[in-house]
Amino acid sequence: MSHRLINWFRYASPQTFYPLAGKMIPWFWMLAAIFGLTGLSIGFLLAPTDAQQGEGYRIIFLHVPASWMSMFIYLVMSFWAAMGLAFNTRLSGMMASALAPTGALFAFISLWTGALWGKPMWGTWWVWDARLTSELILLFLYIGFIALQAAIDDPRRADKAGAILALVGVVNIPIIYFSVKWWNTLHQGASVSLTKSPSMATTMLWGMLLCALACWMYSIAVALMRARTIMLERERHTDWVRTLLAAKE
Amino acid sequence: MHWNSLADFLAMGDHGLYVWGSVVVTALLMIAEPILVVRGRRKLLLRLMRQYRAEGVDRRDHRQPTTRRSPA
Amino acid sequence: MLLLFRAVIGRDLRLAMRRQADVVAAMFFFIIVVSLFPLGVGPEPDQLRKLAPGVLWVAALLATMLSLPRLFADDYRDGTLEQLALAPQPLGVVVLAKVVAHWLIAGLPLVMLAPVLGIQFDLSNDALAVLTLSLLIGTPALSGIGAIGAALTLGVRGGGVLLSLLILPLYIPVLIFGAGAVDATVTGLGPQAHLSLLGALTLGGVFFAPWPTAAALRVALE
Amino acid sequence: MLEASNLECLRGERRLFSGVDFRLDSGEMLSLQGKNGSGKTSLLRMLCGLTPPANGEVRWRDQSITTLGDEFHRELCYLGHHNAIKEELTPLENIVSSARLAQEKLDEQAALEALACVGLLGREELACRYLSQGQKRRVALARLVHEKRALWILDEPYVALDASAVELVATLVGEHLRRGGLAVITTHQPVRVSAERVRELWLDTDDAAPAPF
Repeated sequence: MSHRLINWFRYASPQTFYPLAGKMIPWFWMLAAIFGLTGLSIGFLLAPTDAQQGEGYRIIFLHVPASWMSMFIYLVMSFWAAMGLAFNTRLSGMMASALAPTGALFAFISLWTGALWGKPMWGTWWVWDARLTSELILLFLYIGFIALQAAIDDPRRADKAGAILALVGVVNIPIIYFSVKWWNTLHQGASVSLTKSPSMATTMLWGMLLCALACWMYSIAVALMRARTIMLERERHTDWVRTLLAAKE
Repeated sequence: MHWNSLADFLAMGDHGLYVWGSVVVTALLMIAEPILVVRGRRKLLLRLMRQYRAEGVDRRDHRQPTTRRSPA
Repeated sequence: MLLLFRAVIGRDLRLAMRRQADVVAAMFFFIIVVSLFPLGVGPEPDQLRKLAPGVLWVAALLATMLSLPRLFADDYRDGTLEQLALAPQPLGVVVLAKVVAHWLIAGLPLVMLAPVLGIQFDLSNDALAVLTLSLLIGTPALSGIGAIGAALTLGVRGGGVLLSLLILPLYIPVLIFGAGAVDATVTGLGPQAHLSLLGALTLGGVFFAPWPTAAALRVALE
Repeated sequence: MLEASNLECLRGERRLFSGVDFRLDSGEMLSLQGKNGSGKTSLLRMLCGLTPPANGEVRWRDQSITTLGDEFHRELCYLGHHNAIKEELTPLENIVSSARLAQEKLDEQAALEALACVGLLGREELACRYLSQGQKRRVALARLVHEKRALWILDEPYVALDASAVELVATLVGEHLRRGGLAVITTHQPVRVSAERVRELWLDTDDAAPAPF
């Protein structure tokens, strides 16, 4: 009996998850669009000029949500990785690999917008600010994860190796962040921080929160789409994928 | 509404290049990613369907010798 | 358990002695990389003194990377790793012993070379001492953390390059505190804070890294 | 003693075998047969606990080997495709160091006796690099002489061996079984083990399996 239960857990999950995800994706897209449009209109049309930074600060409506997402996605990825190692479920590995590229994308957006924000504010494209540096390292960690999984042919081994790497990374991120921060304060003193504008108007805050929600919905939608593709590829020898595709033809 | 004119809005108080540079790149990336995912999915579906069809042919080929052999 | 620990270290050291070319090559790599910097940036002593800690530490990271791919690869190829995984004790202990052996073979020579190379950069005696001490404390962490990457990339295409991609970001704290200690001595702040943080990293790295490494080895053996 | 129930092995996308059941008691040998790629080595690695089965369980003395862990490994002698010997070391050093790694007590005298038994006396001080394939295999086989373990899992033990060495392995396995040991062996050659109870297990890929009617 217990065998049956485990079988169900391990084998039926993708099969039930696939159509469910398919139904959920349009809703997440819709929510992403609604939140994104309202957030951006508040940020770019309604929010007042910042006293110190002028109009350039509006980049934070992109930069801050992207940075948040890049870090949050890494945590979620590690959560799935840990689940996969602990319970040996097939879905977890797929979710972790589905999330990584989106996380890397947000890390890149965060760096790009950070550089474009830094040029007018600090007069230089790149500063070795603790946040930007950690974000860069986070991007390296994402790339490492993706590269490791791409280099291993057997999907089960790729999942497990990726999971170990993700967990090692998640332990290391705080250490890296604090060491970079320490290094930074020793070398150039406290720098202007992007997120700590002294007087953050409520409209700005709302705009930012809505944008962050939009990024959230976007990430879920894209990750689900990618997970569905990975599922089909990995389960291509199973009957449910065969019947599913036969119905499509 | 915060802005007086469209030109004002586009200029972003002399920071237009940076603000719009951020917006355009972010938008492009966030549009490109789902498109790439969808394209990857289509490619995979086509590949799988072709593979299943090929296997179907294969299977029929395989079955003949085994049925011939089994009564023996 | 201690017996096994000593057996693994003894065996790895003996193998390294029979294969000295590898050890020597990594040491020369270290020397050459460090010696190239003055040629690249110019011979002004002030500038060199400023660069020295960073250059020596980065070169030490790279020299460690050079020897890491072979940490488990030989044992994996000739079947010894299977036997180690089947030996009646936790694989983590074996990994810890191999990490110690790797440090003795690849880390310790760097530590001993560092003061000589530091002279090329016109470092004061204090700075030389702290540089050597920081390498002595910090290089075990490099072997420990590196072992994770070596295990993850075992038998994987493009393993060597992938290994650097995975491990170098994780080396950043060690680099910061290691080079920072020397820097702090040069600028007159004491190196104690840096060195104790470096020591904490090494303890953490050497004693926690063997478990994910062992897990990764088991995955590679499946 | 050794029991496998409903084992299934997946390699990449392929199912190598499924539903493998057997039970092996003290003094019995399992001869594993099957063509190339049928999963013989995978099954052996599963029995050792190196590869977790996709399904099913391996039990030793009525307990799952995953819960037994090191207790099981203490009774296991696995000889894989690779000899697990170091080219740089001499046969004697190899035997002594691999015994230490396996936590076996072995003094030099016993090691020399084991080497004599596999016919390598006189070469114990020569680096293994200079030995032939068959001689290297003999170095690996020395473990069978000095290790006293209940379960032998041997993957193609006869590869690269000459007639006298094949005879030697057959004798060693025979003695092992008479002492009440267990052995699981794969080989393409016919086994000439003089044991009373040899069981055979055929591994076949799915398409070659006899139809269920």
